[in-house]
Amino acid sequence: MKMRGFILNKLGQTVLIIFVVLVINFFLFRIMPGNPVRILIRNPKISAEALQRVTEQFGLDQSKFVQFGYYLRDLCLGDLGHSFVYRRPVLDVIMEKLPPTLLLTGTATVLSIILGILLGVIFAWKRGSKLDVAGLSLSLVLYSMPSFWVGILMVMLFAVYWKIFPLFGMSVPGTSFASIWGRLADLLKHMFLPTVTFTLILIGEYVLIMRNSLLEVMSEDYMLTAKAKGVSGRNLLRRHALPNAMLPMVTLIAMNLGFIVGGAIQVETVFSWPGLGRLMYTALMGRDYPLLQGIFLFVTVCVVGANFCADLLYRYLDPRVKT
Amino acid sequence: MLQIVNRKDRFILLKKNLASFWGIYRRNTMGIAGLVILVCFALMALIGPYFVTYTSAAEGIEKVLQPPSAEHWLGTDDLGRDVFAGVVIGSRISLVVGLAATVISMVIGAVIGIVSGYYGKTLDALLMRLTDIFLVIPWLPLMLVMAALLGPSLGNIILVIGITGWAGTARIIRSQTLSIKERPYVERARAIGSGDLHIMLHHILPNVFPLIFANTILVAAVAILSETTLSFLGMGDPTSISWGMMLHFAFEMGAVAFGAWWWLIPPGICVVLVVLGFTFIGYALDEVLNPKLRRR
Amino acid sequence: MALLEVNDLTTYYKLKEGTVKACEGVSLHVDKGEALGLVGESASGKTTVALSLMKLIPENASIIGGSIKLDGKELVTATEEEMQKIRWKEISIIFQGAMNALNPVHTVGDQIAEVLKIHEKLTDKEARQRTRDLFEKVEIDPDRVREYPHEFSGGMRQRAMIAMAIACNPKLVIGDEPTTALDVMVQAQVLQLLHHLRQEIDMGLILITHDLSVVGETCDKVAVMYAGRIVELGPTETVFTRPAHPYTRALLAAFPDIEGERTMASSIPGNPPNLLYPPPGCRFHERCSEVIPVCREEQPPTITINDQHYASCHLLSRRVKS
Amino acid sequence: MTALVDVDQLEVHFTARAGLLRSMFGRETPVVRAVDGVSFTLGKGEILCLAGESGSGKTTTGKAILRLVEPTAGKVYYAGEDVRAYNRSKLRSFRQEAQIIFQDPYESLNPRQTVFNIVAEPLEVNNLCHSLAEKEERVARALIDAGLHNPQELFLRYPHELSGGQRQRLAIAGSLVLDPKFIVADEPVSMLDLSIRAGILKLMVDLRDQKGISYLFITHDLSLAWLVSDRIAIMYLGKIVELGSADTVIKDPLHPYTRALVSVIPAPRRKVITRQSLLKGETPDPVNVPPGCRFHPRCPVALPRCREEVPPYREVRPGHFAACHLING
Repeated sequence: MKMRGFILNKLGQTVLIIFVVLVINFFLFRIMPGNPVRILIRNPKISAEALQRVTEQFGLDQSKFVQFGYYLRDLCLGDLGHSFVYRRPVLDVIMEKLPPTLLLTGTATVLSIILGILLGVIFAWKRGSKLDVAGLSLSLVLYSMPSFWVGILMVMLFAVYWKIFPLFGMSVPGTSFASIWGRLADLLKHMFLPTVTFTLILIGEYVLIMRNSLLEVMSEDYMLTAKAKGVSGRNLLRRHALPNAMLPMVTLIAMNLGFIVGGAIQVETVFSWPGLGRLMYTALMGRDYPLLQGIFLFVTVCVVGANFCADLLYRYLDPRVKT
Repeated sequence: MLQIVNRKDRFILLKKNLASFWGIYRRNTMGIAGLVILVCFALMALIGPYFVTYTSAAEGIEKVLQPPSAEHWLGTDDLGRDVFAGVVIGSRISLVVGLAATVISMVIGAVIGIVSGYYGKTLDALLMRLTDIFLVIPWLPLMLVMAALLGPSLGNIILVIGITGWAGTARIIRSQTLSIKERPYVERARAIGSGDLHIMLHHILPNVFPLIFANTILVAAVAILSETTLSFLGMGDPTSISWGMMLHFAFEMGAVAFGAWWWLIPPGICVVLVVLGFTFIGYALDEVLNPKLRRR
Repeated sequence: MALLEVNDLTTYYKLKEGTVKACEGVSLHVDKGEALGLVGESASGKTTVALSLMKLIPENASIIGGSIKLDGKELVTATEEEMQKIRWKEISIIFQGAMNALNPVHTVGDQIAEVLKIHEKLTDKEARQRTRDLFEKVEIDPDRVREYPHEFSGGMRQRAMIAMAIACNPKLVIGDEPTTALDVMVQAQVLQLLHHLRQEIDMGLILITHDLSVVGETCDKVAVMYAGRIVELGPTETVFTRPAHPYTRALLAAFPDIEGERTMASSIPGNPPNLLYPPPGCRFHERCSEVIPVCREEQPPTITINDQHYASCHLLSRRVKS
Repeated sequence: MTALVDVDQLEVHFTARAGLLRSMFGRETPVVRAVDGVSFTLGKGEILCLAGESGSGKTTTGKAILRLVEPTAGKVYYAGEDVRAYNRSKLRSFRQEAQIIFQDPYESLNPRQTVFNIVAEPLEVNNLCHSLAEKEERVARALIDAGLHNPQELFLRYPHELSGGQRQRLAIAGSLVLDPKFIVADEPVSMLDLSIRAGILKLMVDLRDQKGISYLFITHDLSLAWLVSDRIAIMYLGKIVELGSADTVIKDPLHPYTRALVSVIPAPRRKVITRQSLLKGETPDPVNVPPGCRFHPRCPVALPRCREEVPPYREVRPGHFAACHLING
């Protein structure tokens, strides 16, 4: 298949997935056991006026398909509904909380991928050594820890016991800074623990997969050919092993995007990081359904989109699927 | 495997298979370690709850949030309950939820994988798109949304974890089925007149079974982690104590700021150990069942 | 003077179950420009010999004893750095199953050029030109240097492997089942190509195969391997017309010959032994139709039948004595 | 000799995999013409060999006759009945009489079944045995017929505990248990070491002599074809180019392709340098079948008309068929 056909095909699949997500998102919130008004009323904070607005907004007296039509129309207009708790449009709330999340997850993702690949390569290269065994065990332990618990341990150790880093948040509330540098230093200080936690959560699996994939590649016949050709040490790794070993990594990184979102919810909750994850937790606690629905949709579409990009990247990296 | 000559021979065969499996497995240190851990926790979940009491202290404030002592090995929580007792009782819920969810995932995953791989064509395309969707959607938000909508109960938690966790398995089983389907012995089976159901039950299933088994172990690890996370985030059943639920209460009651490490660490360590146990066994099985890895 | 002289080469594999005696007491020599066929059935240790010669044996294997002299230089004791210089420059190998032997993410041309850049220190441009020349030499359209291995047919991949093997004009090329899995016609083409190239650049060749006919077509000498040992070695003509070892005789009899009688070829009863537990005495004795008691206990000596023709069999030593 | 199997203008075309969108937009999908008009008959108790290189369609022909692959066009008659018109139950009884043996004895046996299960499965699937004792007896007899002595000892073994030769015998036993009249043997010995090949071939010929089983023997090795078969059909790119008695096809080939194939028959005592008619290139992809005579691009003696006209497949001498413009009838 030619490249254009492939992109079209993948794009079609992506659009299909997004549509199904829309349907799930719509119906999940509407055909749950009990009638939708009940579900919405279960929110203790809801006022009569809000209830009125909700009923109107969802058009609950009309048929499901009409409701779905309204829903789609509103989505196209960028209207994700109105948050009960914040009393503002959902999209506005999401956009406000997006930058801190991007900052945290972005940094942690990049760090964990780079470090994961590096460590995985080192462990595979020195397989069987003490370093490999120690690294492997540590990766397995990290992989087995609940993400939020890693965060709790970090807070207890570095913020409560040693008091090196602040306990929570993104900045000390109520303080003003003389310069932008002071502000930045404060941000970095607050960011340090959550970022380290997040990186630790993600890194275990990357190390394991990279190591295994490299070991698998190193047992292939073409590696023997390369060795026989006199390709040595670093070149053997860089030119022959890595390009092949990276392929499963790309797949994993794409598959892991959903996991990263899950990690963000946990890390942000533990550290009270004012991002989307924390927002989702508050929405859950406050049973703020429009907000919950909005965040879920937003996050899912982002992940699906990122997967689409990863598919394209994979195709670029593996010549076998090009023709 | 209906055709075995008689019961005695079936027993001989079972013994032979188990013996050859065990012969390889027992040389795997990781696998043995995992097995030991899991057996310990299984015993704890089975008989432990009959030996401990997990109730609020009657005497009042001085029994609350006590660090470990001879009386309370792991200290007490904000209601003066014994944390050790909580850990023991929590093991039962955590393991039951994890395992039940795993069974749901594996049944869905295996059936979809085999049917999709075996029949191919349109059915395969449809099922695989469905699988793609479940693979791509971030599972924690989905679980949270579903749990929030369904309401907090043990059954709902099991259901939610079960129906969000099958996609990876379905993918793996499908690709294995695709490869087995092309093997000449499946063609031979067709050539002697076997029907689809016979082929799936007698030729595909026995050959994907090791993979299903190894995958079950890994999915179980994920399911237990999911239960912990969901409970921690407040989506669990507050009346049934699991490790995640304990951590939820501890976190909500400010155990972190108070420095009540004895309340936060033990449940977490239990989760890590159980998940590690499953992961170890999963890795060991992979090595035992996949001869290509064994060479290393 | 011999180009390659192998004496008493012994390579064992260590497995959890025990030691696999894959290659034991193997001695052979190849002169400059000579072709030696190494014939044996599956698991007879022939690939182990090939990998030992290149010192590319897997980590769980080791050369226990013997010597490998290439142009008078001892390889068994050579360091890895020395081997890296010798490999491909002086001795190269064509692996079986070229699909897996070529790296799927690099173009075929790049993989050949890489050899030239490492050993001949050519620049990119020079290497690219030489690669095109090599493609022409092995009869592939030079414009296909930019294609990936999966775009090549089986026969072309094998040709590309040959081009890679002769890139540095080595003194000795080892072909490990280079034509297995190819169609007969393509197999014949590849063998003919190898034959011509050998004459053109005067290289020694060790052709490893399970197929006697391949050897008959291309080799001056043939060594027959059974269960890790060489049982017979001699000029191809002589071995095929007057085989001395019962195993060689049985193998030749198993081959249908369209120029002979149309009678069913004969088979050898039993199966080759498991090299974890090789039988005592002569390793062939369990399947031999002419077995005598001593075969079960003593390892047969290597008998010189005449100049250049050797075989290891108790029956022969009897005949020599009487 | 009456015909047991009669194949008439058999065609099997595969469409290359097409994506959902691709088929929606109605783009043309490439067609692989694996078998493209093959006709022959197989007599009772005859061994007919289909020989050719990979991609010639010989295996697909064998499978299409048993309807393991659905033919696209053409007819297959078995004992005078149209196989393609069989309904489910007729197909079932046909498959009891017509069996297939595969190339790779490592892959054609389910690794999780015991020897007993493998041989008993055909009986089980077709509900042929009602008592255990009878089943055991029939399994044992099939194993003995296939040259595996003391069968009871093998019952509870797995295929991986047997040697290559034993496995192929086991596969044969799995066919014999149904008392077949016709066996498609798809390269039955090509994965086996030379030293055990002859034993399997001898077994197959003996079974023909004793039980009158007819074989369609598929191989790429002409010397084997010559050894075991009564007649040989040479296939190239989905068509039979020559068919005749084993001796005439090998000793006096008519078609240039057959001649080239015969000249490269492996023989230990032949030298490669003596070969005159080594063909250039490889068999093209069956997606792009050349027009005219499909062999013309590689043919050393091709005429201009070979590029345009498809040569007729005709009886050149009694019982000897060929399709080539250069042969004068």
